[in-house]
Amino acid sequence: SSSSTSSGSPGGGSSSTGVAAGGTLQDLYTAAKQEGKVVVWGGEDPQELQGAFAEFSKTYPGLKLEMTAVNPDEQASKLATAQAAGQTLPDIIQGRREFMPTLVQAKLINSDPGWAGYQVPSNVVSADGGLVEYKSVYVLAYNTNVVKDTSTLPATWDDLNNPQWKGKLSVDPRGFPFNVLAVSKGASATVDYVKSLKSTTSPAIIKGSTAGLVKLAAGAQAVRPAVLEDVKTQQGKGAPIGLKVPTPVLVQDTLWYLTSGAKDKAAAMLFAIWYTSANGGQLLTAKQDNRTNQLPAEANTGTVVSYDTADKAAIVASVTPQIASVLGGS
Amino acid sequence: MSLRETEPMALDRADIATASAGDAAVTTPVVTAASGRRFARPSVASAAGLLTVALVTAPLLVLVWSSFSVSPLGLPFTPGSHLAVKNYTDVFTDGTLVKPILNTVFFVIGSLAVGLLISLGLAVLLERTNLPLRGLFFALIIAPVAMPQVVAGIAWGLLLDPQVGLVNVMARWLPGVSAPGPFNSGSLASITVVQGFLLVPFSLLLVAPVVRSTSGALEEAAHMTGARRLARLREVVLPLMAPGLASVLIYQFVTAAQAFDIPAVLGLENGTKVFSTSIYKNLNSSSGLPHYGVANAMSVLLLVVALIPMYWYYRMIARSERYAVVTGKSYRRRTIELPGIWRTVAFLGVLAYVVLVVLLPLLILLWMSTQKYYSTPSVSRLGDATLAAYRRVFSVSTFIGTLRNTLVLGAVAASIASAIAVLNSWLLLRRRSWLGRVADVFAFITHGIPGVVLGVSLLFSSLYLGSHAGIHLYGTMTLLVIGMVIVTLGVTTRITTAGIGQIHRNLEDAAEMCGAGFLSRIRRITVPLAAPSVANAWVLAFAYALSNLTLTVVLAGSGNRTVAVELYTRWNFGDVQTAAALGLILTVISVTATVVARSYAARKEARH
Amino acid sequence: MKAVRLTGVEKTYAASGNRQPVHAVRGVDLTIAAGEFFVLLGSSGSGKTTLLRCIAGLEETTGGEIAIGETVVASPRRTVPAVKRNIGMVFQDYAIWPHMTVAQNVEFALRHARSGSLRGDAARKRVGEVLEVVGLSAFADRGATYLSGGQQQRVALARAVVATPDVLLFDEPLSNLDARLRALMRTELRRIASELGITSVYVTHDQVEALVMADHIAVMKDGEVVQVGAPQDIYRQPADVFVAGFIGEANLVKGSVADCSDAQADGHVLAVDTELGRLWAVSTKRLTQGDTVTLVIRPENLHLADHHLTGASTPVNTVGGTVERATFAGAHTELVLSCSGVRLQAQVHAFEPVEVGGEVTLSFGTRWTAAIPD
Amino acid sequence: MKAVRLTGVEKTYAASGNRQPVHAVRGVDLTIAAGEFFVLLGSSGSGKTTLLRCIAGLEETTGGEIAIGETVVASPRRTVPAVKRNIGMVFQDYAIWPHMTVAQNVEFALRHARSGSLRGDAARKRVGEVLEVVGLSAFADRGATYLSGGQQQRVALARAVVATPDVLLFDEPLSNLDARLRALMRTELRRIASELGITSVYVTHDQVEALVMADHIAVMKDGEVVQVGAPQDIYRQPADVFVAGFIGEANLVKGSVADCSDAQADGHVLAVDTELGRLWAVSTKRLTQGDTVTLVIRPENLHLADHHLTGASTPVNTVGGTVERATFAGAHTELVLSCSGVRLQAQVHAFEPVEVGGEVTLSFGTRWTAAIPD
Ligand SMILES: Nc1ncnc2c1ncn2[C@@H]1O[C@H](COP(=O)(O)OP(=O)(O)OP(=O)(O)O)[C@@H](O)[C@H]1O
Ligand SMILES: Nc1ncnc2c1ncn2[C@@H]1O[C@H](COP(=O)(O)OP(=O)(O)OP(=O)(O)O)[C@@H](O)[C@H]1O
Ligand SMILES: [Mg+2]
Ligand SMILES: [Mg+2]
Repeated sequence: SSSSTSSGSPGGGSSSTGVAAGGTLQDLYTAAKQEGKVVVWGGEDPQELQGAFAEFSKTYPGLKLEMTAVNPDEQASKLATAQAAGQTLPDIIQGRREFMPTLVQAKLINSDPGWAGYQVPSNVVSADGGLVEYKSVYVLAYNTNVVKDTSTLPATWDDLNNPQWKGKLSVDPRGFPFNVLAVSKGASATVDYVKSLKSTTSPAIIKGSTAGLVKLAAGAQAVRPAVLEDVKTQQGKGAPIGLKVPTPVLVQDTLWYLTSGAKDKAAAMLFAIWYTSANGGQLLTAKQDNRTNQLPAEANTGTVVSYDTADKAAIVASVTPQIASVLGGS
Repeated sequence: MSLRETEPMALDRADIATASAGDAAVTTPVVTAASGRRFARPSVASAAGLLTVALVTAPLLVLVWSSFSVSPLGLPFTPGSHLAVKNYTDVFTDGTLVKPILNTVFFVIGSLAVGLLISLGLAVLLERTNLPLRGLFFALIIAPVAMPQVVAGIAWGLLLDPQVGLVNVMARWLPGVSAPGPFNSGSLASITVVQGFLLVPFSLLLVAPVVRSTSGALEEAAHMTGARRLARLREVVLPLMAPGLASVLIYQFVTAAQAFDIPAVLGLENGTKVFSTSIYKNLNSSSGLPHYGVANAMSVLLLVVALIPMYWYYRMIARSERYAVVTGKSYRRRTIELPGIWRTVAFLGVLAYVVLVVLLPLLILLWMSTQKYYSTPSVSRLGDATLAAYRRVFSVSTFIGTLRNTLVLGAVAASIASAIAVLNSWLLLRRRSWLGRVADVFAFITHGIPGVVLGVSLLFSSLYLGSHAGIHLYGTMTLLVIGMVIVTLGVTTRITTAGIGQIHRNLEDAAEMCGAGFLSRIRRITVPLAAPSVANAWVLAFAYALSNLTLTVVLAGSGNRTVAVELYTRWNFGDVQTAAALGLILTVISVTATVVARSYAARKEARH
Repeated sequence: MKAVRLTGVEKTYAASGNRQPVHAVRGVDLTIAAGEFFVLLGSSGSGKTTLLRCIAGLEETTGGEIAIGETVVASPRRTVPAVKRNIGMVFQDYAIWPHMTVAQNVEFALRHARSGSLRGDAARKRVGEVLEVVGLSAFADRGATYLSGGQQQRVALARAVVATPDVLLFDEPLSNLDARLRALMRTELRRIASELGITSVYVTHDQVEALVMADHIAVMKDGEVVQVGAPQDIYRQPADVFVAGFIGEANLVKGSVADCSDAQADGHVLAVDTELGRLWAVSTKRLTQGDTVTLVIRPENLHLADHHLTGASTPVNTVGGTVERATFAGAHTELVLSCSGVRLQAQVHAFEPVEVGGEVTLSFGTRWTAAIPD
Repeated sequence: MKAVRLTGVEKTYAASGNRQPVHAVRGVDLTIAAGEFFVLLGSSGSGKTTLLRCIAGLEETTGGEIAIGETVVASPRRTVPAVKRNIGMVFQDYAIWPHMTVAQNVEFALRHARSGSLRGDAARKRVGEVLEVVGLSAFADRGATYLSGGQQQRVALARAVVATPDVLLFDEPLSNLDARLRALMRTELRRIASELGITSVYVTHDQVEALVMADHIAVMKDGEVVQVGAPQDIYRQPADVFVAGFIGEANLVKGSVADCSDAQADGHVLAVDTELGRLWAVSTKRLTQGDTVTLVIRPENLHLADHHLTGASTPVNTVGGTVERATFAGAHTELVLSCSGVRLQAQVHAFEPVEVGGEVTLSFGTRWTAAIPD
């Protein structure tokens, strides 16, 4: 689990075969019923996605969901793999912007499915053709038993780079959230920052949010960057974890993308639109996972940094491996 | 003058001929090539051999091919990919690999030393002495075979965490020890020792027969010369066990060299990297796209390194069979009567091992599964224990289906793998055909390919089959079964070869003379007689299929979810409690299967 | 009950590794009459087992032809697999299946019989009959491992004969038994084979076993058959020195022919000059003066001179000597004597009064002294 | 070279599982003189190996005492472990260490000898000497697995004797060899043991081996010694019917004593009434009229009546019978005869003219007919 950022951007124009360039959702539903099913590679908890689909089916009955659980950060590789082997691709996948340029280039992703024609709010439509599913805010989670005085917690991400946290910090080897920080800080400054952070605090490198938070809750470390919704989930179980939102507020988006040759395009679009609409799927995810495609109240502490343009995504894409190699992760 | 005087020489010559005839006839496998000596060509066995070769060849070809494939997306078979040695030059010029390689050398040698010495010690204590509760200890010590390695890694990570690890917390009860430490879960030493522990169950299974069957007479002969204990051990007992031990050593060398889970789960935290985690890094690149080419090139190199001692291994087992012939039939197993105090010491030692290495990780799992969130086990939190996770697991309607999938996967894969293994062993031992040896080598090779890499290769193969041959395996149980069969072939073949090697060939010939066809002979004679080893092979394959996460996760689609995938998913979505519960359920199933099969095997063994 | 005919049978084990090819059987021609008890005798490594396994079909011949009755079962062109030849076989180590009872062992063979499988009551009845013949009725339901060696051997026999095979093969079936049981089972096996009237081929390296059991014996050496004949013929007129020494104890004395008679009942009577002086012997071939021969004098035919020789119609040889050693061996005493510098072995009845160091005169009949031309 | 004394030696294997305790050796008293060659003879399971292993120290006795020379090595109070007893042992399956050469096998024993270890040149010299004695000088550097059975056996012997042990133990050392080699090695072993003059205890189940090799034989049955004596004594005057049958072929004829003479050279001469009529026999004990006895008539002592009986000073028994079967066995012919309804076995010289179905008269000497009181 993990994840993501930022604000919407205006949707693109045209369309492709089979589905009209625009119309009402009912038109889309009519076309979808012809297709009968939608094939999804989701990063969701499969049980929850099934639940969401059941909810979807109340409004748009008669469709079938074929779902495979694939983590957002594995989507790109799995998709490329499947395509390389000539396998039928899914209609719709969950992904993040930094992986898209390559996939678009490889003609795997439909960068302009024509969302606008179906009245999708522009803040949900991303420039690269995705629909923002949810926004993840990076927070600093801390163990409330270890950190008794919350005033010692850093107010900014830069403050984290403090000998005070030596041996008490854990980070994910894959480089977030610092890769998002690069958008405001600049790539090389960020890499230097991570290097310094590493030598100052000798962080424990724990891959995966779950493992990291388990150890945090157990008191193995005092602080760890994590996404807001995961922290809330742990808090819900009574784990002794608190959270602080350092500035700048780092946000990462997770989006639905249509694949280029989607066979069930109408059904896929309909499902994605429903899922990202405020009175559709968003109601459900807000309740189940504490996440929506609107910024949560916790993000109000300062400047929001996200990567919603191609340029910014490119920065994130290029800095991620550098940070990862500093941290020794993959 | 009578010719009588010169006869002894003539006789001796005749006799030498027999000695070598005996060698050829009994020694069996590997050594003698020997022409298709029998016509009644049991095509079923040949088919099994060919199947083995085919099963292994497919992913192997993909592996080698893609290690030479260079493409913009880092993927083989994509438009724009071409063949080049670039991946290899990348590997050789990658300076960051030096440290992991050095670590790997330490890790492999260290974990082998730990694992094999413990196994050898335990084998001697459990097989040759009058230690109490030997049977129970044996069952407990091999139980961890059934625990998914990742789960074991997580449990050990929690046990050895320098701050809050239970072991460390307890160690700090000793005066003068303070936090952090004394143990650090992420240090090279820790991952080495933990990997060593994880090597023990299977090593014990392999070493025990070696220790058990070393001829008593040969040892007694040393007794009678008046040689002291140490001289006997050094000059007679160990050299005699050497071939058997060497084969275990080489097998486990490969296991350790490609071991991934422990270094990944424990080592990464501390920045300790080994070769296999470096391979993994290339597969899960942070750029989002995997560098299959480089990863596969590294895997090929690892495989080559693993193959070198395999050559030695084959020569070794060939020789060890010759040893076995000489030891003859009428040996008595000498029980070492431990004197009172040593018996107690040994008992406490084994008990400590079982508690620390076997039971503690299981307890951690149990603890995790009964706590809403993880905290270091303590009496105060005991009151918060809840079985909610188990209720949750069983209340999900799809779980029973998933469980059934898992059991079917385990049972079918184990049965197929054991069946192929029996036929392969038969080819190797009875027909001594090249096919038998090739199949044996191939079965072993799978063991030398890191699990992730094998998984990906299989994935490619299946996808390729889907797109080019219209055989759609991806996402089906069939693919998972095939995958598990492939990864367990090496183990099962080793075990059945040892077992069938002990059945005198005449028993099968006798059935042949009765007019029984090949399958009847295998079914009614060979398998029942080799029942203990076939049962062992089956249960190991079963436990392996159940607990293997790497392959299931890579190959899983919507149609073939297993408990292991469920576990992985639950963990990924932060549901630690359920994940632990699932881990425990898997372990319990496998342990039960192990205990049932082993007691069945023991009963069989007692019967003849 | 069928005849077995071997013509130029060859079996070469291919070379492997640094090992030369092994010519285990080289051009063997044999005719085994229907219903007879035929023994292959030879020392270790002489190819007996290999030949037997070729007949069984467990080994593929590399040359020549094997026919059972009218059917060619092995030839360069065609090979009938073992499961299709109607042959029963008894193995050296019995090869009883330890996971089955006695009755199950036997029944297994019946179930797979080439002559048509029997099941149910008919099978049970037949198994009962056969166990009766081998005297194991009382043990039908006993686990096969809970039997003594002799009993196991009888199970093996029952299993081999239950489906009334055309030919019965034995590979040193008694060599794992102890001396007394061996003697007993010898008679047993022979009796059962006769009763059933099955053509039998029996491999052994024990010459007494061969002599006692066989209708005909083929002596093998280095993969070849060196002599075929009835036990008495082979014992009395060995074809060569090897056979002479192999088929029993023998004193071998070299000499040259001084005179040769015409053929008589026992062959040609010869006068031979040896280190022991002039001795009389018989030969199957006519020899001429000056031919060198080896005389075969069996220890049991050497008698202390005052012993009365029954049936000695031809001249009697006598030599003097000194007793060097006398070993009591139960049924007889083994003497080692030195006669004119030649060491001779003799077997005399234990009641003969011999003293070590004493001078004795030995006599042995012409008929019992075979001359083998060199 | 020391004597070995066993007093009331017991060995019971404790019960285990659902298995009863096994009384493998029950109260054995034996005195083995220094330098003699002593054979333990008994059938399978009679406890020979167990007793031998008790002497070796490989098995702990559960009762009684074992002394080697003056030293008590096993008693309820104290046990000297095998490594401390100066004993050499030759195992049934040779137990040659396959990872060493012939010389290394022998040298190992020398290096660890209790009598003081030898190394370097002295050791090499001694190894050379011993290999010379056993005739293996040429094979010193050969890998021990590349030897024939007979050669391996000699390596085992060399290894056992190299450190000049006080006692040499053999556990059926020849049973894995084939018949001819066995006969050869028998003489070899005996020669080497005599040359070295070591006290030897030799276990076998082969009675000919025992008779030929032993100075004294102890016959064992069910863990007990049933008779001890020189080979001839045991053969001629077996203590009971078991021994009589075990030590050789025997016709056993029951009867009751009609008359008993005073002791003569061969014992008491008896007249015994049997189914075969009145027969004469000898007995070591004085018996009284009416006592029931079993007569032991060895096949080789049954002669065709026209045969001249040397040394028969006492009355000769004669019985008439019909030849039922005659089997040529090389050195002799085995006859089965029916005499007044009693089936008798006889061994006659192969030149005796016998016809199956013919009537013959058999004679056998009184001295050779032992009477065993029931
Ligand atoms: N499978 C084999 N491969 C190569 N050579 C073999 C094989 N089996 C037997 N031989 C060789 O063939 C020759 C004859 O062997 P065979 O077993 O037939 O002899 P044998 O007369 O039965 O001897 P024994 O009395 O020891 O059983 C021997 O030289 C032996 O080494
Ligand atoms: N370790 C043991 N535990 C229990 N019983 C044993 C053991 N060893 C031998 N026995 C039993 O003791 C008895 C005597 O066995 P032993 O081996 O001494 O006989 P043996 O005369 O040497 O026979 P063989 O001629 O078969 O070697 C047998 O009944 C045997 O089953
Ligand atoms: Mg043979
Ligand atoms: Mg024994």
